[in-house]
Formats: sequence, C-alpha cells, structure tokens
Amino acid sequence: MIDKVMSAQQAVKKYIHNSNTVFIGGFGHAIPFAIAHEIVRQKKHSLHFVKTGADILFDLLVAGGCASRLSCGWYGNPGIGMSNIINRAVDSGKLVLNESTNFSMILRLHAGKLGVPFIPSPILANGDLANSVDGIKTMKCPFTEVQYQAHSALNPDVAIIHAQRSDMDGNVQLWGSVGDTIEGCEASQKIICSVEEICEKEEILLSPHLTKLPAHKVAAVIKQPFGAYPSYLHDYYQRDESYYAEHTVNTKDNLKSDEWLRSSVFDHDDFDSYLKSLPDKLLAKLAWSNS
Amino acid sequence: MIDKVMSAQQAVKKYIHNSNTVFIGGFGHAIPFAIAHEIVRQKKHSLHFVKTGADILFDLLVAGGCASRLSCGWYGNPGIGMSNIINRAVDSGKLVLNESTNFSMILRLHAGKLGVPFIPSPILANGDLANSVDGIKTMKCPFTEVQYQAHSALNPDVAIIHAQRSDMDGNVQLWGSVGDTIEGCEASQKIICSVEEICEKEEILLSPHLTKLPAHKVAAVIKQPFGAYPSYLHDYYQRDESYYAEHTVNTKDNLKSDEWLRSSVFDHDDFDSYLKSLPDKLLAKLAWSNS
Amino acid sequence: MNPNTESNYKNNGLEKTLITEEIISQARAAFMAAREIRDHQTLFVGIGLPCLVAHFSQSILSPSCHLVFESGLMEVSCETQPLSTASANIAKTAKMHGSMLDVFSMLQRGEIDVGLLSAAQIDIHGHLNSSRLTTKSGKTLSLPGSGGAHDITVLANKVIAVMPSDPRRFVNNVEFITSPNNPYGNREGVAGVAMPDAYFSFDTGRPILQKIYSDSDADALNESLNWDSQISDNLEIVNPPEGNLIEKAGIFLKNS
Amino acid sequence: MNPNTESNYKNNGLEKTLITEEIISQARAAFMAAREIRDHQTLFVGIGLPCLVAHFSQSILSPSCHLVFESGLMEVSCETQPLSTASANIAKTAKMHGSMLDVFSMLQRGEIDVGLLSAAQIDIHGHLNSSRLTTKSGKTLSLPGSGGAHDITVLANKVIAVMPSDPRRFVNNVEFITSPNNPYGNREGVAGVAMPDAYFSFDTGRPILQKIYSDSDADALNESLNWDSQISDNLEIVNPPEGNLIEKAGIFLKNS
Repeated sequence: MIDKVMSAQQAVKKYIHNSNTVFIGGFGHAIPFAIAHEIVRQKKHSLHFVKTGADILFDLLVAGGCASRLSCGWYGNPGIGMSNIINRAVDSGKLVLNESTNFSMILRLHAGKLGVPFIPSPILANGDLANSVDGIKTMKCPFTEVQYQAHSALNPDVAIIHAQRSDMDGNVQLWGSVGDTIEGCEASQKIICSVEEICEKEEILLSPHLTKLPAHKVAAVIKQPFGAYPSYLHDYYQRDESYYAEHTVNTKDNLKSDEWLRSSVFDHDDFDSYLKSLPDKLLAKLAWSNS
Repeated sequence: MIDKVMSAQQAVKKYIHNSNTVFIGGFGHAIPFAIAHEIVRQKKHSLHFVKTGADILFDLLVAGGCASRLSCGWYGNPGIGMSNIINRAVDSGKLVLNESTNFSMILRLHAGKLGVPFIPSPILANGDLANSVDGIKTMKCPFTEVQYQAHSALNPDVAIIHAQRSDMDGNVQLWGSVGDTIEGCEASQKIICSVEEICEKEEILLSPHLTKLPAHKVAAVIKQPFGAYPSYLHDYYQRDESYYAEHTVNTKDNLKSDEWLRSSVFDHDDFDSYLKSLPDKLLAKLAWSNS
Repeated sequence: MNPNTESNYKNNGLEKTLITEEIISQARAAFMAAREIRDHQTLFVGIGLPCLVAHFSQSILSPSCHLVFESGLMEVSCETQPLSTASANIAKTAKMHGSMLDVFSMLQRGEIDVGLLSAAQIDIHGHLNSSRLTTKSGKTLSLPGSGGAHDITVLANKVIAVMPSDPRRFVNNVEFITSPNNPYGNREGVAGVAMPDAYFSFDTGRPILQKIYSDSDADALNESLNWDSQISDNLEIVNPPEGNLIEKAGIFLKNS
Repeated sequence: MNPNTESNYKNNGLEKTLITEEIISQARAAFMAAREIRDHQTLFVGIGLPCLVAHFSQSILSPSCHLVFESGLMEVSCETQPLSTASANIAKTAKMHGSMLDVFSMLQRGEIDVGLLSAAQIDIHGHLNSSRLTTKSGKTLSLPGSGGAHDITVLANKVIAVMPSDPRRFVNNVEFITSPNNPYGNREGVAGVAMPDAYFSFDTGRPILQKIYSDSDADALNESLNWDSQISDNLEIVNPPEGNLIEKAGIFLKNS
C-alpha cells in the first residue's frame, strides 16, 4: 500500500518541479487555492500553466513568480475585469502569455486524455487568434478533403485540483460544475488533489458515480478544508464575493500585489494559518447551508 | 411545452424510420429491450444498428428482420457463446455484418459526439480486421508525420436507451455501468428513452450530477418499468441469468427462434403484456434488494 | 434618446431594487435581443448582458428555451445574474451538471440554435473583439481574452451579440479579431447585434438598422455610432420594455 | 500431466463448491498468469480466465493492483466471476463508474500496465484470434469477434494471454488475426501466454517455454501443442496452486 495522504507542503515538494507543465483544476468552482498557495510559498518557478481559465488563481501564481508561461483561453477576474498582475508581467517580459480559446484548450487536453496526437476542429481557422495560437496546424480531413485545424495534445506533468472528498487510495469524488477538470486531470501524468474530507472506502462504494478520477493517477491526497477558498465548493461553501470584488484594487500595482501576497501567503506556514487570519466568522457565514 | 411522454408504440412509430441508423444504449446493463420489442412488433426493417456490443438484443432485432446491417465490435451471448441468429442471418445473406473493435466503434461515436469528422488512433493499423473494417483510413499526424488510422464520425439518426428515470422534459438520469451509452446518444440526432420512473423536476434538481443526457435531444420519454429485462438495471433489478443461459438453446435453429420471437414479442400488444407472461414472481425475485 | 430616467422607475416599496440608468439600459438591450429568440431553442449563454437576455427569454418570451453555459451547466434556470459561467446561483438551478467538453461539443455538432455574446467591440463585418483596445492616449489595453467567444461565434448555428450603447464599441474594423464572423459549414454566423436602442442585422453582410425602440431616433442613432450602417427600408418600431420588465431586470442584476 | 483430480479436492463440508477438473485447470492457468503481475500495477481485465487471474492477483499475489474493465468499471474488487465486463457483481464493487471511453483512453495513454486476455487461438507470433475457426469438417465457425481484444493487444503496455490447454488453440499461424501482436509505439505487446501447465514468453518474438508446473513435463507439453516453441535454458519450475487456491477458484467460478 502506497501512502498517498500527505500535507500540501509534502505534495508540492515531492511532485511539482520547476519547469513542469501544470494543469489547474476547477472552473469558477473548486479552484485549488490551497495547493497554489503552497506552490507560491515554496517559490517554485519556471512553471508552464495550462488551463481554459483559472479565475484569479492565475494572478496568485504569476505574482508569486512561479509562472514563466501561461497557455489559456481567458484570464481575469470573472464578471469584474482584466488581470492587472498578468498584464504587468507580460509587459515586463516576465511572463509569456499564449492566448487561445477555451475550446481549443479543452480539445488539446482532451486529445491528451484520449491518448491521441491531435483532434481536428474547424475553430481557429480565421481571425487574429488563428495566427498566434500555439499547438494548432492546418490539415485536410482524409475522408472529405475539407480543411480543419489539428489541435495538438497537451499532457501536463501534473494536475492540481480540489474536490469534495477522497478515500486514502485517491478515489476522488467531485460534483457540481466540473468545467474542464476531468479532461485536464486525465491528460496529466499525475494528479495532486486536496479535499475537504478523507472518507472511508465504504462511502465511495455507496456512490461510485461521484468518483471522477482514477485512483491510479492520483499521487497525493491532501486533507484541506476550505481548500478552494475564496472560490466555492458545491454543497460545502459559497464564494467569497467581496474577496473577488476587492481583488482588482488589491492588485492594482506592484506594491499592493506584494502586500496581498505577503498577507495571504508568506505570512503563513500553511493554508490553515491563512484561513485563521480571515475575518471572524467569515467562513461560517460562507457555509453552503446559508446560500 | 412539447409533450415528450408517450408509449413505446407511439415513440417507435414516430421516430424510427426504415433505413435509419440506430444506436443501441446500454452495455451489459440497462439494455433497451422494451423499445427493441416494439421495433420488432412494428416490423421496422432495413435498419443499420451501430454499437460496440449489444448483448442478445442484437439477436432480437436480427431475428425480427429489422436489421439489414450491423456495425459492432462484438456479438454473442456474454460469457456463454456465439450468436446462432446472427451467424444464420449472415450465412443466408440477409444481414451485412461490419465487424470492428469496441474501441473503434467508441472512437467513431465519440467523433460524432464531438462534432468532428474523425479521431486518429493507432488501432486497426495491423491484423486482419484492419483490412475489412468500415470507416477508417490511414493518415499522417500533421505534427509528427507518424501514421495513424482516422476513425470517421458516426452520427446515428436515433438512439434507443433505457434508464432509471427522467422528468417530463427528458432530463434523463442514468447510473451504474454506462458503457458507451453517453457517447452514442450524444452522437445521435435524437434519443428515444424508456425509464423506470418519470419523476418531478424537483427530484432532478436534487441530483443534477446523475443527469446524463441533454433534454433538448431527448425526443420521447417512455414510462416502462422493467424496460431493460432480461438485462439488469442498477439499483432496480438483477439480470435474469437463466434467461441468458437458455437463450442459446432457444435460438439454435429457425424454428426455435421463431417460437421465441412469437412468445416474447408477437403474442403481445406491448411490453407489459410480455412481462405479465413471465413465470410467477420472477420479477419480484429479481428485485435489486435481493442481490 | 432614452426617456426612461431613474425617476420613472422609483421603487414601489415592495421591491427594494434601485432602478438605475444602467439597469434600464441593460434591460433595453437585452429585451431587444430576447425578441430574436424563438421558443424551444437551445441557447449558449455568455456572461454579462447575454444572461439578462436568457432571463427575459426564459421567463417571458420563450419559456421552453434550453439554456447552456460554457462551464458545462445545462438546462439552467437563469434567475439572477451569474458572475461566471459556473457560479453557484446557476449551478443550483441546473438540471444537468455536464462538462465544458459536453457543451462545446453540442456547439460543434450544430445543436446550439443561438449563441448569445457580448464583446468589447463589434465591426461592420460582424467580427468581435475581446482581446485588446487602444486607449485615446495610444496605450494598448489587454482584455481578458476570448474565453469561449471565438468558439461560439464559429460554431453556433446563429450568434446574436448584445452590446452597451457606447459608440467606441461599434467600429468599421475591430482592432483585433478575436471572434471572426466566419462560421463553420453552413451556419449563419453573427446574425445581428442588439443594443439599448436598436437591433442591427447582418443579413446582407453589413449592419442594417432593422428594429428600433419607439422612443429612439434612427438617424440620430446611426449617426452616433462609429460604423457604416444603413437603415432598413422596413425598419420595425418596437415598444421599449416597460415597468414590469425593468423591475425584473433590476431584480436579476441586483446581486452582480 | 495433471494429477489434481476431482477427488483431491472433495468438499470439506463447509464449502459447498464442487471442485471439477475444469476448475483445477482454470486455477492452474490463472495462477501461472497471476505470477507475472507486479503489485500496484493497473490491469485491464477481459472476460473469462482473465477474471480469475485478476482475482488471484488482487486477493493473494498483488493486493494493491488496480482492476479496470472495458465497460468503464474501475477500481473493482473482483470477488466472483462476472459474465460480462458490466456485470452487477463487479459494478457493485467498483469504486468508480466511468465510461468505456474513459478506460480505453487509459489504455491508449499507456496507463495500463498489463492487459489480461483470452482468445480462441494464439500463434507463435503472439497474434490472437477471436473471430473465426475452421472445424474439422471444414466449416467456418463465426466467433463473437474482437470486442476490446484488438485494442487491448495494441495499446496495453504489456499483454498476458491466458488459455485453456486445448492444443487446437496453440498454432503456428492463427486463421484470422483479430488482435495482432503489433503494439503501438514502444509498448511490449504480447509478453507471454499462461496455460494450465506452463507459461510461454515471447521475449525473442517466438514462444519459449519459460515456466512449468512441477507436476508437468516440458517435453511432453511442447510435443502436445501445435506450434513451434522452444524450451528455455532457464526453465523455471513452479509449484502448482494448492488446496486453498483451488478452493478459492471454485468459489470464484461458482456463479458463472
């Protein structure tokens, strides 16, 4: 029996290496903030993050100096605006931004999941993105001779995700909005997963339809309640809307970004310490039952 | 509001037309026997069935004269042996059998689901099937020049499936072993679904993770308890093992096949009448809670 | 052009929603777009104004339409504005929790009747820009990017754009073509754009002012925008959304 | 060659399982194959003999192996023989109900360490036939076909075949190559075949008798089969499965 249960500190140290390509799980929901905090805290660098859109988690990783490259379909603060941090990092040459579209990112991860070299699609044949996007090539359908774009497979080294629960073997159960989480995880070589609860095998056997990740790929299981804060987790807690509302102001220049990073990551030994630093009763107020 | 709730008789009459390509849902589990009975009863013909493997349901449709063509990866009686009915139909020239592999069938349906013309894969490059299988063509990866087989998309006219429950709008919930059901249904133009129970929308909203088919594609919802008999339905009833054990003998020649077809289909106006003709207490014994 | 001032919609005491100019303006644009939706259609809904269009469609004009969001949420009841396509308020009203692959596949299969989109800019070719803008001072502003906008524009059977009435958003050529009006196969592409005063169609490949609210002036509107558009010979005059609809919009937008 | 007769395993009263020659024979073949499995490996399990191999691996030799069935069932506890890859007995012990696409994708990604297969015939090239056989009278018998066998053979990192001891099954050239021993990329292909007396490897591209039960005779065995095989210079002598294991097989196979 391999022991997969460990702390975020151990998991990041053991499985995330500089220069890795990293897939980020969650989409608006279940975003793996706790693991990302630890990546920043350990000052991992030169990472290539791939994802449709990872909400303000991108900001954390870029501000922390962990990302040298970002391949994505969207970056910013959902419903609020653009990312000051990413724009500054690109302007200063610290970050290479490969802009794509959400579906192309999904197709590339899905090709990775299927274990095929590419998937053909009519998207990105025209427009200004077509000329700049990574990983696509024009080809002809061997049956019809019609032209398509081949979207090449992405197989990240590691996926980081947060989910509701798992057993000790890494049978991970995730529900609610899943976005591109499953595609990205299956395409990756291994998966690091934080969960609200580690449960017994018997509980998994009662709900095998909720198990979304094959245990043999899950390298680490981290017990981390509120591990997706400030995003939400279906049936567990709500999104901290005021955190997002203030984020754009909190990161409007380097000075403010550094202060944000210090107070949320570097002042703390772990994510629990960060959670304790949050305003009184905030987490209790965010309980799903209050929604 | 379009009224999708109807009888199997109405659904088959309205949505299954001679010469259609028909996908069959279920895989070892949740096989749509009730709808297939109705297809046989209405003497639909010249149908092309596509599927990885559909258990002894193939036999029913072929014996009934409904199938002119079968594209599949496997045919027979699982764990027991080959299909007498299909072998006779092929020998007599009544049926064209396109033998493939399960994964090629899935890839072709999946290409249909994705809405792409094909998916590349290394399978079926060698061996005797490679020379005879439908729908594949050799091609080169535009990135690596490595040779793959393009597996062309299949988009059946209609899918027939059985599931646990649905609301009146066609939000279909299916769980347990799903096999290739979702790929095939999404690839199809429309879906005809029989269910054990028609439930309220509120029940669906409590378990949206169990909803597997998009309502806008579901054309007909048929309330048919035991609609997957003699196969099983997870959480509802067990497989009738003795039915399968006797099937090969029951179909060993034309005379016996005709008798089997008459007593199970043609002697009845509908599937409920057939169920009533089964031995006393058989269905009660098959209750899932007894398993 | 817009006589609906805040005072017209002072709260009636029961509803605590403050009706602002912004709400009125959004309600007018969304209502104009929602009138283009037919019942039973399947809509792929972008974030922002498209959500209000979906709300109006579903709750008033086309009650049996199917709403799909790019996160994978399907058969959604869109009752309050979501901030993202995966927000809890729509996840809780969804009858199916699918994946992004599932819904983009629906698009690619040609099962999405209408894609509802907003953008930073639209041009006379129907191309959309969600990538970058140049400010008056010449600085390039990087926007959050395509997300699913490019894919929706290419793959939906038909796209309806919904835009605020800012003239900088209606241009002859967008600075960056994020979402080209080059639809796949025989799909229709960008059929038109709704804004707070009017609806322009692209039936001829160029914008034609097709419908206008009765309280707006066609010539003045066409004049005010930065693009070459024509006024249809059959310009349709539409009654603007009234008190009840504006209230509805106010309630819908309250949480955003 | 096989001294384990039915009488050796007469029921002890507690277990009601009747131990037949057939059970002994299956247990011997399965045990020989299970010895090739390493702990923590992920196995793609075919129906028939492969299930008993999986059962022996999981319950005795490699307790942390992961079992995957083509129906999409994953992390299965294989405690009684399933008749199909989707049977309720394994669906109820599966910790994940995935789809066929999920598990064949695992294969194609190269995450299946060992594919466990049976077939109607195997030849000296390691090719497998599950499609047709010619009877002695010259009639062609149509078998149920590949199912996932072709795909597993091409895509698993390594394949172990498990066969009954019928000499008609071991041939120089199969009549029909359903599952060619032409693995994708740098995968290993058909590594060997286990049968009730022995294990042949294909390390050199041709069958070599590598392991044999202590109660079987290598020369006699090689003589009895219809194919050109060699006996390894390092032939390993293996103790055959004993009472407890045979009992286990009997219980496992009881429901089939």
